[in-house]
Amino acid sequence: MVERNCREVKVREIRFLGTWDEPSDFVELTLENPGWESYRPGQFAMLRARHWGLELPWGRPFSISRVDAESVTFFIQVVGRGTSRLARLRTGDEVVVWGPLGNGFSAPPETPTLLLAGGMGIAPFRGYVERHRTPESLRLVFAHRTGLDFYPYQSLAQLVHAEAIQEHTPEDLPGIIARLEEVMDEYAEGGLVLACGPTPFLHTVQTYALKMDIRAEISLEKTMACGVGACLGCVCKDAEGKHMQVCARGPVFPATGVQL
Amino acid sequence: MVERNCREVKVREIRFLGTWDEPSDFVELTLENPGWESYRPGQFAMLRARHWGLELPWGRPFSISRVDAESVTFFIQVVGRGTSRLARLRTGDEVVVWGPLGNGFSAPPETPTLLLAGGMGIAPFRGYVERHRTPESLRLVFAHRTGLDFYPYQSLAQLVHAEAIQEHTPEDLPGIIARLEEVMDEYAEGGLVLACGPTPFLHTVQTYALKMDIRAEISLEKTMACGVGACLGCVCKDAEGKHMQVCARGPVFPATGVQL
Amino acid sequence: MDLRVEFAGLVLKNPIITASGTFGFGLEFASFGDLKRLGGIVVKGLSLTPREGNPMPRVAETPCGMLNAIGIQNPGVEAFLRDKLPLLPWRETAIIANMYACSVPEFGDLAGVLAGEEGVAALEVNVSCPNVTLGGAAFGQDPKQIRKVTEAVKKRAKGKPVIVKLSPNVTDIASCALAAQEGGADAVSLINTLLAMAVDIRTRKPTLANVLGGLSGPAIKPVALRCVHQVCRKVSIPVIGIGGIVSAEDALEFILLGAAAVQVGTANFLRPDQSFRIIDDLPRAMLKAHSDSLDELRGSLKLP
Amino acid sequence: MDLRVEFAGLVLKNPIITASGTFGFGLEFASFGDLKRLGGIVVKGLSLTPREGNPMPRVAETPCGMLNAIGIQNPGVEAFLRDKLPLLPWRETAIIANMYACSVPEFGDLAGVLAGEEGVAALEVNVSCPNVTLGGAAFGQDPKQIRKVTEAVKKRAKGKPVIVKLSPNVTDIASCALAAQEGGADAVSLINTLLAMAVDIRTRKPTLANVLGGLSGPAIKPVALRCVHQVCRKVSIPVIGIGGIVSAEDALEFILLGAAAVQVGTANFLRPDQSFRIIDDLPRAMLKAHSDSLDELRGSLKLP
Ligand SMILES: Cc1cc2nc3c(=O)[nH]c(=O)nc-3n(C[C@H](O)[C@H](O)[C@H](O)COP(=O)(O)OP(=O)(O)OC[C@H]3O[C@@H](n4cnc5c(N)ncnc54)[C@H](O)[C@@H]3O)c2cc1C
Ligand SMILES: Cc1cc2nc3c(=O)[nH]c(=O)nc-3n(C[C@H](O)[C@H](O)[C@H](O)COP(=O)(O)OP(=O)(O)OC[C@H]3O[C@@H](n4cnc5c(N)ncnc54)[C@H](O)[C@@H]3O)c2cc1C
Ligand SMILES: Cc1cc2nc3c(=O)[nH]c(=O)nc-3n(C[C@H](O)[C@H](O)[C@H](O)COP(=O)(O)O)c2cc1C
Ligand SMILES: Cc1cc2nc3c(=O)[nH]c(=O)nc-3n(C[C@H](O)[C@H](O)[C@H](O)COP(=O)(O)O)c2cc1C
Ligand code: FES
Ligand code: FES
Repeated sequence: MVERNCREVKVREIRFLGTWDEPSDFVELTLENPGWESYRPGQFAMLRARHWGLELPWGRPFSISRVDAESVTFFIQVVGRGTSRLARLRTGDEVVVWGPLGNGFSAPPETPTLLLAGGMGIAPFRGYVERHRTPESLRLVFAHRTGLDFYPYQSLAQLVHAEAIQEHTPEDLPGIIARLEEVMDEYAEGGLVLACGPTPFLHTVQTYALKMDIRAEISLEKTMACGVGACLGCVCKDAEGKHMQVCARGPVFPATGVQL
Repeated sequence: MVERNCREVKVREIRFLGTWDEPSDFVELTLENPGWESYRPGQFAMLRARHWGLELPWGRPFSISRVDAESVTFFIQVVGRGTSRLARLRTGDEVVVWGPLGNGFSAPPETPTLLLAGGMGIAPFRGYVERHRTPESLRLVFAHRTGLDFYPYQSLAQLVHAEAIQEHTPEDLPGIIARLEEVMDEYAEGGLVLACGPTPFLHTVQTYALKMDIRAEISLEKTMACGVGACLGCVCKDAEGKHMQVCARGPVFPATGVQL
Repeated sequence: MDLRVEFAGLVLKNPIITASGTFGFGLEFASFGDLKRLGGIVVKGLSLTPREGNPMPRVAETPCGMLNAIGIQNPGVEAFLRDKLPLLPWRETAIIANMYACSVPEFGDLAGVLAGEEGVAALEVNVSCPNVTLGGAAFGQDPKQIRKVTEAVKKRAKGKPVIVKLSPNVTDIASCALAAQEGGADAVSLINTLLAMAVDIRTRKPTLANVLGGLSGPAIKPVALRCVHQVCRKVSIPVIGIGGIVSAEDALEFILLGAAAVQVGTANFLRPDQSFRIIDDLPRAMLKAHSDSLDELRGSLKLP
Repeated sequence: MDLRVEFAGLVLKNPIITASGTFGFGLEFASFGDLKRLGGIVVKGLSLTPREGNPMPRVAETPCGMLNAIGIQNPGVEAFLRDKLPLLPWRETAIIANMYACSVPEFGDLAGVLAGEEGVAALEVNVSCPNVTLGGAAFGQDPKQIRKVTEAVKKRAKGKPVIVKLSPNVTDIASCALAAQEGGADAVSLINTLLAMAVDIRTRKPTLANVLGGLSGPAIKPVALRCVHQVCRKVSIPVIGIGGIVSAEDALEFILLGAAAVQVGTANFLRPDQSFRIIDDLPRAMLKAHSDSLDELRGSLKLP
């Protein structure tokens, strides 16, 4: 794994996703590469705008969506104070980034691998698919609420077999869960399921994986202060009920090794 | 006097002054007129960018430089946290403005009136000259440190008899003071001297005005929290040594009525 | 939505009261909002005789907060009653007199002067000003003194509600609140400012001429919430929450803890119409908490 | 510029020490800066036996600050000595063990375990953690208890410097410092966090599972400066300043008040290289204060 670092880098591009005229709440943020030679998809980075000042003492964690020689890309949904400040960035503004952090997803070649994404949980899978040695063994199922245009879905659908299911109303949920389980069944033998998304989504995946004994990894989200394992603010419980830092020991955990 | 108000208005234009390539520390900020029908030059307004958040709980006071039907203009020198945030504004950004505040300068028509400006203290005189009923009775002497281009000087020099003196080194000071006093002498009889600038500059003007019994008004600067006379954080002493709020009872005081 | 609140004999249009020292005598803000819309106005601290206050500088901005050491500059209670009170909409909005004194008898006398005034809805006793004596432990840091002052004020208050304003600069604020209750207070308000200081490395001097000052603003809201929580669990009289409130959401946080009403201080400097904006915003914020009733919200915090 | 500081038997490269609980065991930050460059590292609070700490959520962001109620999760002192200390550059940088215990004998035992370790430069006694017991007055809120704990630790410390870390949640912090001095402390460090709380109006629950937590960060710097000022005027032992330091200028403010050194806590979350940046920046900040000597700067505050 590369040496992680903390750097001030410039915004190369910031783009609001979607087709509406109104600025949406979904942003694609491309930064200068802070000197990362490689990373493992599923890893994340902490971001803060250089001009945030002190009101928000913490950076914010985001999945690294892709990395190339010049740049690194994040997809950010505006939900609060930090994300709305990030959404006001403009090309040339400076951002403090530290990463790559955490462990990332397994990527065994040749293994039938199902990528389950909920909402912005799709972000890390872009780089995952791009970097996978046998992308033909991958398949994506994407559950989402707002329009597909707000997510980096189409670009992924060009690379792997992909299917999107929209949740229009809460009544759609049972159907979505049924569909997820149906597809997961296909990976019960010798396959791998990777999931990233909101906690209820992960819960569905974990419960079914444990029940059917399917090998699965889930990527957790917690509020993070340091991102590097120091503050002990982001812990979850392992199978024995012991606290472990999501930022340092995760964010990706085997479904069998973590309590949601 | 017009009813003062507090409004969110948009930035119409923001322009860094000067001729260099580097962005300077001097900004001309033009905002939508927040519904001010008239104002008295020498009055000020409190500004804060809508997106400042809570780190800086106070607005910042700036002299109103000019007002027309559509817009109001301020000249801002970047000296600290608030001014550097204001300098990062861009067209269309929102600014919270309350004003016009304070009392303003006397503007008796036909009276020979000397305007003494030190540095950014020139800002209020732009509107003063424009609105004066007999601008031919006005004359400006401008003491400054950085280049003339950083101040709204040339536009003023086109309207009134104007003279600029630059302080290159501290050794220039005695000469500048001598020149100020020399010009002030011409206003001893029936004239009026108005001064705006840093405190040592005001002190020079006040001392000489009192000594020579010249009618003079000086505009004070204090750190301000509320700008409306409520917090009692900006007080100075009147001739009897009683505390009075600079924001509400000033910022312009007769030279005889205030202790610097 | 009905925002009215009643407690300690007061009936307020809404629970938003402006805090002492941050809203002048109210009139300074009349052009930024209709004073009649406020739940109440606590005026600048009043003393028996006029006070010039502390030397300058008296205020300093700090991260998400500010320091002040005004030293209760005020024209004296008589001038207030003569020059300010008649101009205030006291029939529509509760005008609360904030009382500052340096001895128990002086507090009693001040109460005596104010108690006879129809336009004064209640008395708020400031036992906590940390500004005035350098490093000085104030009345407000000793429950026994708090009780004595409360008794003295209550005796002369002619039935007007007496609110005792508590200092957070103590090991145990709940005991202070209890002392006020035992002294006969009709309500307590908290918190006053945190004793604090700032330093200018360029001049090597304290930023405030008074050296020490009081910290207020959003920075202290978490401390204020803790204090209000501790006090609400200890006393049976109404509690007014103060400290770092800048939004309707902030106000509701205190009400969830059990506060009858709140005071808005430093937020009045964010922009002069902020207290009015908080009132406008209150119904929307209540819906966030899934309620349309302040009574239902009050004290409904779910503890583990 | 010479940034070395010596006090209480410690010799530090510079006065910048990372604060307990905010820098893990140091190793977490090794890829962001050279740990050998730090004046010192105070490790996460250690207890005799491993602790799982408090339930989640444990942290909350507040305006210019944060709350934490970690509950001293730690692998226990033995695991620290076995697994972490050998990996730290303890010959070059002072590694200070932060000790957490719930009784006087336990503190003594903990000191006994740590005192024999060459790699431990000093012991910091945390008598002030307000997180662990809901609403609980801790050791650190009673001078008598502080003295007892200090004596117990000092007795077992085998000559290692003992630093007592003080809580600001008291009426009179200077008396607490004096009690530590009388108990034999070689230095005091202050402040620990302010007892505080946050509330989520949507869920109507306290944001922290523990209800109460400790407030830290820039928001509390003015309170920390006041406490350090009060303590420096009262005790003769060295004082380590803590609270809201995010820049070299902030560090100098504490040194002007008389602090021998400072600790940087929450700022390590602003960005993980912040403590290293503060060290880099110190010479420039000293020039702002017109000095090139920390000794000259220390305690040179001009009081009116
Ligand atoms: C490892 C990791 C990877 C992540 N990757 C991404 C990503 O690629 N893209 C992305 O958009 N987000 C991602 N997130 C979530 C993102 O970090 C949060 O949405 C963000 O920190 C919120 O910051 P804020 O300041 O805007 O919200 P705050 O102002 O701090 O909170 C505002 C509101 O949002 C809620 N909130 C806080 N965190 C979340 C959350 N995680 N989801 C929904 N609501 C939340 C809060 O409870 C609060 O009500 C990731 C999180 C983790 C831990
Ligand atoms: C009535 C009035 C009218 C004013 N008109 C103008 C104007 O037209 N144009 C303009 O540029 N400024 C004007 N000022 C000054 C302006 O308000 C301050 O420069 C500004 O508030 C500084 O804010 P800041 O956040 O950038 O500085 P802060 O971060 O608050 O302070 C940074 C540093 O600047 C210093 N500082 C603070 N105030 C001043 C000051 N007044 N002058 C120099 N240094 C200061 C502080 O001591 C500190 O060291 C006026 C002030 C008053 C009271
Ligand atoms: C400039 C200023 C002046 C104050 N004057 C008084 C006062 O005269 N009497 C008083 O009881 N409290 C006074 N206070 C304290 C406030 O009323 C309030 O208790 C405190 O500021 C905390 O609330 P906040 O964080 O909303 O400002 C003053 C506060 C400030 C900022
Ligand atoms: C997440 C976190 C954990 C902490 N853990 C400890 C601890 O274990 N022992 C201790 O003495 N102080 C602990 N503290 C307090 C800090 O060491 C420091 O005293 C306090 O945060 C104030 O400094 P700051 O404002 O620079 O953060 C902790 C603080 C934080 C934010
Ligand atoms: S965010 Fe600090 S330990 Fe995970
Ligand atoms: S700035 Fe508040 S009284 Fe002048």
